[in-house]
Amino acid sequence: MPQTLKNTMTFSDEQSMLLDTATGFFRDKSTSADVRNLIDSARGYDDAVWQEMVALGWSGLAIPEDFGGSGLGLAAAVAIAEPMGRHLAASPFLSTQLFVQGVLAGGSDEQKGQYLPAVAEGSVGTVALFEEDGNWDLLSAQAQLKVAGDRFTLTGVKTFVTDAEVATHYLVAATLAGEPALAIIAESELPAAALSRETVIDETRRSYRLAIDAVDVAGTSVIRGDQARKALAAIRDAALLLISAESAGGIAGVLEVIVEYLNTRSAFGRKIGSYQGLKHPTVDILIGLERARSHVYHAASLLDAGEDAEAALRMAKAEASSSYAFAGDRAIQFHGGFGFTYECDAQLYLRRALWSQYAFGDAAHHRKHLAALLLD
Amino acid sequence: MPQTLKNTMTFSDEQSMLLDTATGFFRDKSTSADVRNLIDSARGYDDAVWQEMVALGWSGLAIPEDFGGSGLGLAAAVAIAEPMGRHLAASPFLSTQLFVQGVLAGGSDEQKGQYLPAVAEGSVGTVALFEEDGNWDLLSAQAQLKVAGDRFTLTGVKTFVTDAEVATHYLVAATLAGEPALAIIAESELPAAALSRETVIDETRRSYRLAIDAVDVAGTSVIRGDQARKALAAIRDAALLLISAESAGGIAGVLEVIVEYLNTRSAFGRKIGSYQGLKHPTVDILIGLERARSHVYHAASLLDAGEDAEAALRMAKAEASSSYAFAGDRAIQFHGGFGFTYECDAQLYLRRALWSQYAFGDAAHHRKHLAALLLD
Amino acid sequence: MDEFRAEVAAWLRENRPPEPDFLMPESFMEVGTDAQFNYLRDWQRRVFEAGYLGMTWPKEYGGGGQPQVMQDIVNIEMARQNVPFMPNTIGLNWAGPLILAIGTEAEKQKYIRGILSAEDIWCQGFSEPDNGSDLAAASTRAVRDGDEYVLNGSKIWTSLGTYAKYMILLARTNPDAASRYAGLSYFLAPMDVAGVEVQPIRKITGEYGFTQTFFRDARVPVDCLMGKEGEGWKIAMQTLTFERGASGGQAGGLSMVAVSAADVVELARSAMRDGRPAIEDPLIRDQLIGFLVEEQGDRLCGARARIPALCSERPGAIPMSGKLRGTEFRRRLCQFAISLQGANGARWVGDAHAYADGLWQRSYFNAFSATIGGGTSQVQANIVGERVLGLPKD
Amino acid sequence: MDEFRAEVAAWLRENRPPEPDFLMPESFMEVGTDAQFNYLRDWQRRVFEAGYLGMTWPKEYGGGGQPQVMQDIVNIEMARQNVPFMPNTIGLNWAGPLILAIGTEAEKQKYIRGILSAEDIWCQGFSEPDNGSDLAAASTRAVRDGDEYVLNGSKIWTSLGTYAKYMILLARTNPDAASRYAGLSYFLAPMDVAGVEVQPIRKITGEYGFTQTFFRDARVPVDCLMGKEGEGWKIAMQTLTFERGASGGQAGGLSMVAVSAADVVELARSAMRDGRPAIEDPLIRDQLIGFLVEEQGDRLCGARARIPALCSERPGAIPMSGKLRGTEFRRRLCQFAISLQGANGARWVGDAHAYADGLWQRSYFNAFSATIGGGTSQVQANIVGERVLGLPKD
Repeated sequence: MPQTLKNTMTFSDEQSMLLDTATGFFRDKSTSADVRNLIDSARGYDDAVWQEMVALGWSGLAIPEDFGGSGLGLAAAVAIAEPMGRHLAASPFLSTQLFVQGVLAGGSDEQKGQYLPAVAEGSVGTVALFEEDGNWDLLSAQAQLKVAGDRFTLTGVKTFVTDAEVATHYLVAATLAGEPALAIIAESELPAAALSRETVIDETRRSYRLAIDAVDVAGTSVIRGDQARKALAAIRDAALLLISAESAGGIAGVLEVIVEYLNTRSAFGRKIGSYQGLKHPTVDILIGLERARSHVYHAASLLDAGEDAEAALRMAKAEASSSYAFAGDRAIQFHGGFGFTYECDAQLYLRRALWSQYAFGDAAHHRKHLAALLLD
Repeated sequence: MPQTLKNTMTFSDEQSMLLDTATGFFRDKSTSADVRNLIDSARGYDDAVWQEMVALGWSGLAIPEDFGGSGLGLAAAVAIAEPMGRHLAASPFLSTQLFVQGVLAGGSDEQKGQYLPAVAEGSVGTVALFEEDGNWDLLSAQAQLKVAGDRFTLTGVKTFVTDAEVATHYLVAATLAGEPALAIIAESELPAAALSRETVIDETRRSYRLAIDAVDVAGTSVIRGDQARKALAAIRDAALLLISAESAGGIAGVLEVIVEYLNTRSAFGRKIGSYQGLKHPTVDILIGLERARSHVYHAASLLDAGEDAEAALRMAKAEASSSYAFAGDRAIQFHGGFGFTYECDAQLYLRRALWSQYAFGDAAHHRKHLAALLLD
Repeated sequence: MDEFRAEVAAWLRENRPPEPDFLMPESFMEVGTDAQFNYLRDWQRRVFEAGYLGMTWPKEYGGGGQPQVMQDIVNIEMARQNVPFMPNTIGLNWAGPLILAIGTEAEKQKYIRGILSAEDIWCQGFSEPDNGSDLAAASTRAVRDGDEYVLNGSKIWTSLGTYAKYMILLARTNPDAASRYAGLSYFLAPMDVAGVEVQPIRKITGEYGFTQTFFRDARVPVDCLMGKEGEGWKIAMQTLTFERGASGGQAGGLSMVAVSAADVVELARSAMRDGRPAIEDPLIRDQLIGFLVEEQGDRLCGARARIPALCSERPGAIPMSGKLRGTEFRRRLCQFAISLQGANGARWVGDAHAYADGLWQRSYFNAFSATIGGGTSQVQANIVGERVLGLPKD
Repeated sequence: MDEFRAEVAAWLRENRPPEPDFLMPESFMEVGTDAQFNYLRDWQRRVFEAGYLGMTWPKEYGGGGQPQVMQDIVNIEMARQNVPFMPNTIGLNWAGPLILAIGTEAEKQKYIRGILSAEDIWCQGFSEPDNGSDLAAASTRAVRDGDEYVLNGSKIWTSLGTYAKYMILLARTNPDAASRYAGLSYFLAPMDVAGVEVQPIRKITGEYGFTQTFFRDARVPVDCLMGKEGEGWKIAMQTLTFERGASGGQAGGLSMVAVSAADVVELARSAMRDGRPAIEDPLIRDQLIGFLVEEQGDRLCGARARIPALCSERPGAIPMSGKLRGTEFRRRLCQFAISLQGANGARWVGDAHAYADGLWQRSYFNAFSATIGGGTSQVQANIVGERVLGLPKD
């Protein structure tokens, strides 16, 4: 029932410092020129920057201290993701966080001990969830895990596997005896040519198709039953949170680009920002930004407090996705002719907005789930 | 399939002359002061004006010459309804046209001969279709016609019966042995207190509730089976056409009111119409008007040609309803403080827009039916 | 805190006034009859006497001297129990905070308690018939004559004009000032002097609520001047900040009938469309959730606004956009609520078979008073664009 | 008529060029490679030679001298069979109609046939880098020097700049004229003279198509001047009327890849959302119908515009709003088409598993060229508001 929606909003001094640090970090390390240079690189990100992030402890932010992390929790990762989105920064941070959350929520202690310390030290992990039908439901994998003695074989085609080329481990969603399951696959276990690069709308992303046929999986590398469901839910939660945070940052970034142009460019003898036809929709973008950020930090606060955050996360994703897509679209238009050129940064944001919208469910998808949660 | 949508558009010189005449007629006879005076009257319209309309042959416009009309057909009625809507004119024209179309499509030759000549001479007819649940489906009446020898009895509660107080005959939708049927009831057959006035959002309308219990109906006054289905379809078609035409006229009327104000009122040292925040949505209203009029005259052209017009009519209603509601809403806002007063004509249009939207199905309702027609 | 909440909840349950036999106004702007006014004034007095109003205001003037969180708890509980609102909105939210912020000790002593108890009703005199949202164009004159100012001119959209004892008034003391802003002054003007005439205005709903106030050689004492001559614009802008959702200062209590998306969800359960409860329609569900997400976003903006580290880039963004967001949301929500009702959407207040007595239709119409009054949404968007985003002026 | 339609349909079926092995541009504004250009130019020549282009234009210059209805039939049939568009859009739709309307006999003899046959490609030089939609601010100079004008400056958003033989050019002949409008002149300028340099511009899609044209002491003969010196603005406005949908004059043929709501309906049948064909989703269905109603409304506006009695109040309303309606519709339609694809909406042209090879994504991006070029939608809305509704200028 809608009445039970809370308005929890907590933000610790520690998180505040992290946000300040990360904001400065990405402003410096991810200029528009950096972003454009990386588009043409194979890896898509600057490894030196990534190593600095690792050195700052950000890759292990959400990993408990027992497993080599700093135990700040997933909410703290928002303070990294938001400025990353604002400055269109590329790194395997998000992919890795999703891997971490999956292992943390569903993995055994052995599995956690095996994979998480390496991640805290900079290894890249990723998740392979989606398939060709573009379905966002994480429990409907067609990929099959089959029992073969005390081992398993994994067969299937996964898509939108981000940063797969640089990952050392993959959490692959599959179906095992009709039930959801996850296999943890090491890079070394993949046959040659299992990965092929996909062409996606956001040129700052690296996305891969993973096609495997009867790859051998050790029993100790499988997560199944309720543990698999928990892991998938945790991955979804983390994805919704961090993509929404990135999107909120993206709205702030594109808003800055728009405002700068509206204050610079003149037409018909006046600065174009003085025309209400541009000014008022720009205010709508600001309002979308404020609402999106509020949803994001609220959802993070609930997760921090260990409370049920499903509705809050879906709301955050719905608001952030649609507001970002609107902002990106208007950014092109409001830049006029320049906005139509590859040279204008507006397109970088629009591309990322569309990527973010179609990752892990668009606004309409989440509203449908919210209707079931809140109206029935 | 959408490919089969036609773009037929015919408009005869006769229709063109009718439109000119009616435009001048209602401009003169239905000023803002007239409209406001009639709001406070019981009948809601000026009988002298109605008698002039009758004298001009407009009430019998769609009645074949054999039955005392001029046989111009329903499409010609659009040329009356559009300027009526523009000038917020009140008259039992619409109610009567729906009665006529029902009798024409479903009635026997005897019934036509009995009722239509009187209408052509000025008698008012109306239709009693809707019930308390607000369902727009004309085939789902809960009112019951029951056989009683070679006669029938009619029991039920109908609502939104327009102009009921002045009507001499009512076409009442009911269910007879599980099938749709219509009873033609004369004013004299109604028990006292069967009619009670409803308070509706459009103060220029007169709407009534009709509650009857076992009223006696002659077998010759019943339309049943396929004839009833045809009559109900014809009533729906006529209602969609004429309400859409009225709405298109209403958009034109309210647009004129808006443009006049935007060209007169100043704020912050400039005419308010110079601000894009008001200018651009006013252009959207114009575009809505152009699209709505085009849909209306196309649907009329199809009906004139005897072609299937269901999709065209539903499109016309969907477009006209939503564009009129938008125009009425913006009219209040754009008049600022004055717009919030009863004295400003904007409210007259907004009220009528809402009445029109919720009469015979709003835009979403018709889109749902169009989806079944065009997508399946 | 939980204990206090429970105490408040119990008090409200026991003391809420009985349902009136007249149509309740939706906000102080809709109070149009004596019965409505007396009912609401009595209610405000009881809430004040129970200690639930002006809880953060200084004790010496009648306030509670307590932290904001206590008032928040009261406000939330009032909204939850949907009790009547406080009619003295201008006093509680504008005049009171302003007097506490910049008034003299004498002014605080004179006005604050009467504001809280509803003994002294306040109204607002900013807009004029010819100037709409352009407040700086005010042409009502105030000419000093000995110990008095002589007022001439007219103000419009005066809510509670018939009942008010005082008006916060923006008038021109110097028509020859260097700028049109510099010639304005601000008055706490008594309404019960000769030469003040109040004329009711009929609204689009058909009801009354606003008035037009005429000043014809009305004389008010010089100590009604707030601040100095020529400071009127600055003080008026400060006053509007209270309205525009800036936090702090306001005395609490509801100021209008709360209309929430949850209410529309409930309507959707009972209202029928196409023969089925509206809530079963996938399109309606999608729109309902859209409204819930938007409303929750605005609510969370309120929570975030209290955490400076999360508002550091543009501290004005949330408070300055509050009116625009809130009033446009309400207008659209009410408009949508009508659409749930199928053919019955065409009914109006007074029809025996209208859903919720036609109140959604009335609420939609009344919603324009807030999208227009106190600066239209178009002017609000300019303000946010220019002051928060730094875009050039029109 | 039906016979003619059948004849056209048969000719198109037999003569349509084979599917190219490169990505087809969406309009003349997207032609970025030689392969694309040659393919389209060949196609235009064949259509012209078959007698299906410029059918209403006078026979003596290469046209068909036939009634508009014949050309309409051809256009409709071309759209129905989805054959490639005519690349010489500026010539067919702007320069050609203009020359026929106000050109000299010599100009008609010289230019019209080459426009139709695509022998002479035309481009447009109105916009400048610093002026965007504000064409009257043009600062490219044309200084008369004997029998020549010397051109200096730069034009931007020149489609087909690399291939064009002529440019319709707006340049300033008198910087000291009484108004900025009065100082402009209009040229039919050759592109193959010294001092004209063309530089490709990369678009948001990553492809090329537009160019920037630089004039550095480029000399053109004085008989390139159209009309008189100082008439440039008037002639440019007349040229834009052709673009803005005013009927009459244009040579026919498609000028871009048709994207219709029906195509999106087909996409909705195959694209999957949440594990089901998108067309089964009630929200998608509602939106699809919304687009169909809007598209059909615009189509019917075209039909109504031909009946003067139904356009008497504001004859300009339909033609003047055509660009605004059509280009914004296309942008929103393409944006919506992406949303049908679920997670696959994030793919791009070149991905092996993208729906329709990612063309909807590209079409969405390319749609901005039309909502921006030739006057942004915001400027278009001003034009409609001011010229059709008579609202005051900004």
